Amino acid sequence: MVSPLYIIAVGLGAAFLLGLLPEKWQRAAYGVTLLALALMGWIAGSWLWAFALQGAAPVEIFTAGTQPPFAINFRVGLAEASLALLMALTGLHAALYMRDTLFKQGRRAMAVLLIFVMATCGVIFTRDLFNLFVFMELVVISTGGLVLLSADRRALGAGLKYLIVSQLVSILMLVGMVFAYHATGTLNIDGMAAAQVDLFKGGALAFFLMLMAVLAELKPFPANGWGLDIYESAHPAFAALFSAATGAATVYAADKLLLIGGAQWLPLASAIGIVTFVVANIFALVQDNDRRLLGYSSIAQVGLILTVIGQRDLLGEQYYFVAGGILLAHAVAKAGLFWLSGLVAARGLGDWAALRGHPVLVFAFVTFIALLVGLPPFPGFYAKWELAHALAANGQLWLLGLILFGALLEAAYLFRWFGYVLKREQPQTGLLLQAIKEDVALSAVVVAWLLAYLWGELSGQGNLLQAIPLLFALLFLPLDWLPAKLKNGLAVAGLVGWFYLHYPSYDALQLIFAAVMLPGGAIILLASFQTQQRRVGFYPAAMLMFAGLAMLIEAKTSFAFFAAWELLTVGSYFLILRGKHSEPHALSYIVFSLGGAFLMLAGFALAAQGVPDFKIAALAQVAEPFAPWVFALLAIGFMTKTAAVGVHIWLPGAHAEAETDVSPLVSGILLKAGLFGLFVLLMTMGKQQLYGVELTHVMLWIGAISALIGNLLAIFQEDAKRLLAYSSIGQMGYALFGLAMMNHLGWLMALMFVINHYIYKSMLFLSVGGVAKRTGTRDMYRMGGLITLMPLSFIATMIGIIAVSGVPPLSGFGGRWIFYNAIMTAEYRLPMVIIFLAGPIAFLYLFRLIHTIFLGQLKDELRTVKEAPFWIVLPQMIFVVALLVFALVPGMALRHVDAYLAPFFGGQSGLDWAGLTITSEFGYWSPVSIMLVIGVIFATLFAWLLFVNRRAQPVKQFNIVFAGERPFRPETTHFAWNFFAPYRKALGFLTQPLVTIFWETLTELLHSAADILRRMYTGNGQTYAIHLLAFVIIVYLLWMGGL
Amino acid sequence: MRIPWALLTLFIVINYGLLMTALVQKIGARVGRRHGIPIWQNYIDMLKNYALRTSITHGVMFYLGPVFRLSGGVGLLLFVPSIYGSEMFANFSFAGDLILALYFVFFGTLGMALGAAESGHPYSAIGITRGLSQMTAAELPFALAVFAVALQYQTLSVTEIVAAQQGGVLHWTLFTNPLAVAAAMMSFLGSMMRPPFDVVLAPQEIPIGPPTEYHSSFLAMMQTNRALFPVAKIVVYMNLFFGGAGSWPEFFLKVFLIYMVSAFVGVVFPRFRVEQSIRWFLIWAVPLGILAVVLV
Amino acid sequence: MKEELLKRIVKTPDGQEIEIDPLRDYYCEAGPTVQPPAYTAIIEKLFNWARSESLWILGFGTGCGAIEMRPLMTPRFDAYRYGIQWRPTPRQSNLFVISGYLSVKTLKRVIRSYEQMQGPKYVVGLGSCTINGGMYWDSYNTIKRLDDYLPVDVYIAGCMPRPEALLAGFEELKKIIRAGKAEGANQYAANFDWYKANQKSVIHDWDMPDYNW
Amino acid sequence: MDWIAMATGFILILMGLYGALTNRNILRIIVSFSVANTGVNLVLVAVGYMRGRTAPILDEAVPMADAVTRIIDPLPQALVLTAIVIGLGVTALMLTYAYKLYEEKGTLDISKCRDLKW
Amino acid sequence: MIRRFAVFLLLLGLGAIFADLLLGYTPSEELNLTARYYAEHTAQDLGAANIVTAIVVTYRGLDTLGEVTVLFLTATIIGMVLARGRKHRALQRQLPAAGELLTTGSRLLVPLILLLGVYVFVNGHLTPGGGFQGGAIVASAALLLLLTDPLKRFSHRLIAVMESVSGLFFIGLGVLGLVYAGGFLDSRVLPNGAFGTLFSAGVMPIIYSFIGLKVGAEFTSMLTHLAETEQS
Repeated sequence: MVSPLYIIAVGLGAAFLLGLLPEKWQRAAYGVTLLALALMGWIAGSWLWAFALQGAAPVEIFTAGTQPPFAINFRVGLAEASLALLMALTGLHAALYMRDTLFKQGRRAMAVLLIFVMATCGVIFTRDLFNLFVFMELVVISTGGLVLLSADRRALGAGLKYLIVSQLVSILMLVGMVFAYHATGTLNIDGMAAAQVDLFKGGALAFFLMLMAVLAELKPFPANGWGLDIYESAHPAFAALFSAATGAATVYAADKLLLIGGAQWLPLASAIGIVTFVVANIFALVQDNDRRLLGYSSIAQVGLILTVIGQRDLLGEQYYFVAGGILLAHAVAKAGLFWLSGLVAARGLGDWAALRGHPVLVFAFVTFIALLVGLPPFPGFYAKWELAHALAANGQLWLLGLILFGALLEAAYLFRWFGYVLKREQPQTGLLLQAIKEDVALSAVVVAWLLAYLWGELSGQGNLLQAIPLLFALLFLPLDWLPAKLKNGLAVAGLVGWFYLHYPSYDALQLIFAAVMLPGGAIILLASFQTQQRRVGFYPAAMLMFAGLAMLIEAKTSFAFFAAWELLTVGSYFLILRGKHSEPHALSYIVFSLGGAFLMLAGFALAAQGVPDFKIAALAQVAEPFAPWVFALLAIGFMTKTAAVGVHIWLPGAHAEAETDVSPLVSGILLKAGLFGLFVLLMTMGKQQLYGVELTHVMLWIGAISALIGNLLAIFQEDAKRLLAYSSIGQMGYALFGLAMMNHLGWLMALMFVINHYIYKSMLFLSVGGVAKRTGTRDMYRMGGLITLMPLSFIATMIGIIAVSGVPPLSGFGGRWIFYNAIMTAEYRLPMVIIFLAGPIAFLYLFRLIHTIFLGQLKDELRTVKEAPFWIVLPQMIFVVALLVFALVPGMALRHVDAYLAPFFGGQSGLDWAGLTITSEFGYWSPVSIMLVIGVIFATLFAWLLFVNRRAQPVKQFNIVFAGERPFRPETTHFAWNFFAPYRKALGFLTQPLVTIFWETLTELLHSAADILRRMYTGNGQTYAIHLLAFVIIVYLLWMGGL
Repeated sequence: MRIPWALLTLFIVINYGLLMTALVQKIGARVGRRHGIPIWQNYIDMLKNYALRTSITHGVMFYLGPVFRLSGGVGLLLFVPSIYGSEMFANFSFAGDLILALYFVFFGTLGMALGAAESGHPYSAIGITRGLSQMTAAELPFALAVFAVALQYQTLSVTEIVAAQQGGVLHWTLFTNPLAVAAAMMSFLGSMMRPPFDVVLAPQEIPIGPPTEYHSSFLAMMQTNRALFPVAKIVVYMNLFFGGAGSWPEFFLKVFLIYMVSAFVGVVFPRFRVEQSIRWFLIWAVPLGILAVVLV
Repeated sequence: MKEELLKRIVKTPDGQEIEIDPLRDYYCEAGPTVQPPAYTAIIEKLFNWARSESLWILGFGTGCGAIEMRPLMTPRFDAYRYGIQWRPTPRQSNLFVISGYLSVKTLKRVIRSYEQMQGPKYVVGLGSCTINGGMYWDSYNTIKRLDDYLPVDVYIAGCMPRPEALLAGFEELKKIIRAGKAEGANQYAANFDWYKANQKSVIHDWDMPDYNW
Repeated sequence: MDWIAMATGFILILMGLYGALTNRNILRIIVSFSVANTGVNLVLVAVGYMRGRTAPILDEAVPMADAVTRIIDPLPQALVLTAIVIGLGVTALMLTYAYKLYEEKGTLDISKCRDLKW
Repeated sequence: MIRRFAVFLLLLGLGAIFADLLLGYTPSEELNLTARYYAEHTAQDLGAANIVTAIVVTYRGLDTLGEVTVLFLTATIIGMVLARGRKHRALQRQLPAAGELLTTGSRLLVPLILLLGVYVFVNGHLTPGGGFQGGAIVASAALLLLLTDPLKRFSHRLIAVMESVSGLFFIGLGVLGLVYAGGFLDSRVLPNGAFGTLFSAGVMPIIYSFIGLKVGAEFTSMLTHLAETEQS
């Protein structure tokens, strides 16, 4: 093993050597630079290899042949080695990336870069306080040099601001250090840590000053304006270095310093970290300059890591796993994003739409964002999981809440940005593609996935990258060049195959959900055979969602469950985002979904109380003070997915704007994931009381109001798919209501809704989607009279609406029947009034759907439309058959579930399935007889009428009586727009968008607060210095005053 | 063997319905000091409509409208036992219980709406929006009342509900649960398409609304339903709230009396606009229903 | 021809341009046909009786005579007892009472409404104006002889005829129907070209199909 | 008397910072920071000072054996050396920046250098 | 005004912190652990009479390396930055010639100054002074020359070679310590020699000499670069 001192020696030596080279030998100088960086990387790498794989113990490196504390010493361990490797690699990449700039600036710039990397390594290795200071100053000065490499002239100002601030920092540092030395008699970090007691006898202030100095380098709020300016104006490669390398090194310095301070200073670090994390993320919401946004994000991430450092004692052994996960994820992602920013010509966020033409770059962008947000399978995900668990287990709930809040904000602006990339108009400026830059950025992608694998291996929870569904989904990435039909076939086969292989191991409940989600998904995917192009990006996203669903059903532990949940959320987000105008809706979807997911994370963490491998089943054993909170958190999380009222506003847009075959996927299938979660939750935790309020009772109300509001809003929609989307809210409200009744039949009804809603909503979405595809609009009032042109779609819709409305003899009635039987034993009656009101309202929107699309007046421009494409009609016909079969023999699926549910409610079966009649305690129902009776009556009457009118004259659309006049034009004759005007007059007040107003106000508040507060960053370097000073004084007053 | 009996029930009820509606109309005329229509006028009108030589059709759903409508009426009648304690006139009540009846009411409404909409006539569509809007509010108190009654008797079987009301007038739900009955009767007014809730059929504004394009045998079939459906619906009310009927004479009497309630109200009150009637149901009828449910 | 009835080109959602001919695309082009009576005489007799006892009048007051129809609904005359009632839509009516003079403008609406009634259908001309123009015999915009434009079954003379006269007229009509002689619809179908030519000779802006189903 | 040096150092720091934070001219700011740096160095040295002792150079005056009792703490002196040099480096760098900024903008007013903000 | 007041208030706070430090400060009566070690062991172990030098060059040699690097870095950046725009500046200011006294004086003094500088850094391990001081003195000679003739050109190439070579030697000696002695920058690559003589204390004087050269070169480099800006 080569001593890490050689990293320093090589870096410096090469820098000095560069001075010897003649000015003309640019290539040689560049070669030396690269070689030196590679050598540094190799040394660090070899140490990492030794520590990680051979389990070597950390090594102390002495200088001057003298023991510390009398001479400076280095320490190299796993953390040091990996960070040093990170420094060297980012440095190397920066050198590669900046090749042109370096050639232009000459060997001096290369020397500065080398010294920068060397100095960051020094910061990491050294165990001597003053030496740390020296290396940090080296970092500062070389930063001052490297900032100037930017083509942006404004970098000059940014560098000066940085220098001003760093002057202040070094003053604090030196004063603090010398007094600390005075108190302890040593400059060695470990020595000082050992002499902690001495230090704090008289030297607490000294330590405080040092800590402030190091923390100031971490750009804490509000003393961070200078950092942003550097991020914004520096060369992207340097910004990457500044974010990844400087950030990581300084974080490690802070970590070392806190070692001296000991446990009592950790809360301060956490407090500063979390404030920075949240505030920087809020500020980032209003940024429209990409690099500045990345700057805010960097500051936020470093704040988060600082928070984690502050929780070092809590995390115990997991500390390096968590902090390292977040740190490396941040470093790689941020470096990658900055590198990408160098490829984008213009600086607005929307200008990144230029990436769209290059799927590989888009993939890189997605990877980085996922890495930053901490989505599975990236390290941040595992880290977030462990962190949340540690915090929850130790009662740090406020901190956990703030972390999750900040993370949500971060996800919001990052995903908003991603939406811009995919959806905004491609700018004129385009891309500045350069092979080497691209390669550098893509190498970060590789590293990201390697890290993902590594963290998966390190986590005790199982590696997500070894989960077959996920791998199957990822397989579609390299296969994306294949034609869509082939990929679709593969996807369908995969879904059916997985189900076929696994269904024997499912219990009845899992089986129902799995059947709806996997083969059910395959049926919907049949509609995708209709696309002709390659459909880049569709299959990875769709299969990611299905992978999440497949894993969700099989999840045994809370980790597996949560990971699957996030996977399906992300997959479906990408799917939804594919819609033409879905950008804002997809954003609101992902924000709400992640918000819900974070609540779930908090819930699981609270439930686990530190147990590493928490089984879902163990939710039942969660004890009293936590149980109701766990229940509430998880329930809200799941209800976000089912779009219960209050958190429903994402659904209409997301489902309506999605593509034709995506809407049924996300509506028919994805919503069921939320129901599955609720099932699992209620089966394990049962009834919970919070402050004396029965939580299931609250859910009952939420379900009822969702049903009412969903239905009510649906009747006022002009957009057919929005109508269906609102209807889903209502339907999910019913299901939620059934679940919350906490009785056998209620649950059975919810399950019935799972199946029914899947069938008819998928069918309706496909049918409406097919119509929208042919007519080129989703506004119902622009359609009309399509029945003869699209008869199959009409049949599907008609069967669908009869089923949805719950009119016998179709299967919707079964749901209503079970519902009535269920409420007979329910404890609460008032919410039922609302459900009763909601029921008939469904007729209104359903009638409107079929009337305004298929009946009424045919429009001129639609006279020649054809039936929807075969592949879109085929699944509809399958659903029609399925609906009829399910209507005739509902017992086929439900009796098993009934038996499965029995043990939860005292053992006996809820319904009697014997014979053709289904009997409950209160009533009975014989689907076959009903179907038969109605069928016979119907057929008889129909035949009779046909016979009587055998000579009837078929007439056309304007052959209607019109008070002696004739209609003007079809569009004035089709009564469709504002169809339920009287209803709006009577009950329109209930459709006040209170929830939307609430969330919009909240968003607006956050944005305006950010917009006003960020004006404190006036751009004046002096002001920034004052901020820093104020920061120190305020912390002094708050902290030392209280200490 | 149920089928012939069911057909017999159907036959009796259709004839009774035709005569009774004519009779009620005649009573109304007499109140206005008119002579009124002949008692058999409904038969003649139906026959005339079947006798028309020409007819037009707007498409297949145009046929299905009346079919749905009448199927709804016939189905509703046949899924509910007509005569309590009679094996012959229990119809097909084995197929389902009260809930079936409750939801089957909508079958005809929905189908009719579909058929009328096929004609492409804006007046039909306007009539339907009015009808459906009003229905959502009108059905709510009825649903609440039904729920209250089901809770009261702890069963959803119509037969058992009737059975529970036997043994004297005071055992009727009318007296044991007056709130539910009051709510249900208000709902009944709304569902009978009589004033003040008949803006759906405004004859001159939107020439009788949904069926504006219907004529000849289509209209005849709907006339049949117009005779049948109120009776079928009243049978449900009678069974739930008024002790059912043990014999045909009792059946005839009770149906007539219940029907007269809506006729009586109808001749006294002027018309409501749709939003007015919705508010009326929500303000007056629904609270009664809620009280009924809560107090059971 | 009104602008909305002219042919026009529209663009379909998939970008094709198609021609719309409103008269052909929106309206049924078939003409009326003569409808034979029922196969057997006895059934036809029964039907005719039912038709005569169920006269549904289209509620369309064309001229000042409309005022004389309202009293028929009142207790004093109570036409309902004769099976007579008013329907708001031509589809459901089988009796068209032309109540007084017809301006050319109204005639157009009358023809349309008449053609939208289902046969067998009857026309009663009310008042002198429908017979020969009455006091408007030289008017520039009323028609003189209703019979030239629609097959009239019964005329009720007078200016105005009183409600009693109307009742008498309806009774007369019933007799004609029962006798099987009220075949105005078939007559109209059989002489459709003649009627149409007459109608078009006075109605110059004929902006509707030849036969309004 | 020991504290006079240290107090002077602190006062220099505060003076320097006041100058640096209130003057708009970049050159004045740089000079102010130099003042503050001097103060820091003074504080550093003052901490190492011990009354009645001499410089840490072993010669005739301070024999090796007596060193422990005769010399002052040598470490702060070593640190000061480094600190001075680093301060010098930063000052030089800032001067360069000032020069470039002046070249760029034609002014040395720091409040004019605000094209990056928010 | 508000700004001044705010700054004043904040500095008042900082002053409070400083006052706290000052009041809490009790001068030590004895050398602390580290200092005691230096006092006791420097002479025997390293053979350096000037303990500060021993600390600077050996015990905390890494700091010094960093320090040298700071200078190198600063000089490099200044070179880099100022070289950037130089091409535009063709215009040369006409300066009055330096006075006779200054010219003659500088000719007389420069060799002496250089000699003094070399003396200071060569004897750094024995007497107060050392590489930094010596280097600064050397650079002052360059400053004097610049004052005399502001348009004077020093050979950038020479300076660059000097700073690089001395830097490389510094590192090389450090690495030698790693290979042949107790660790990086261990001065005992060469024998300690007789205490108090010029050739003693291992490689310490050599290192310090290189430092001196390097510092001199860096300062000169910075001075010339900054001086050249003057000509625009």
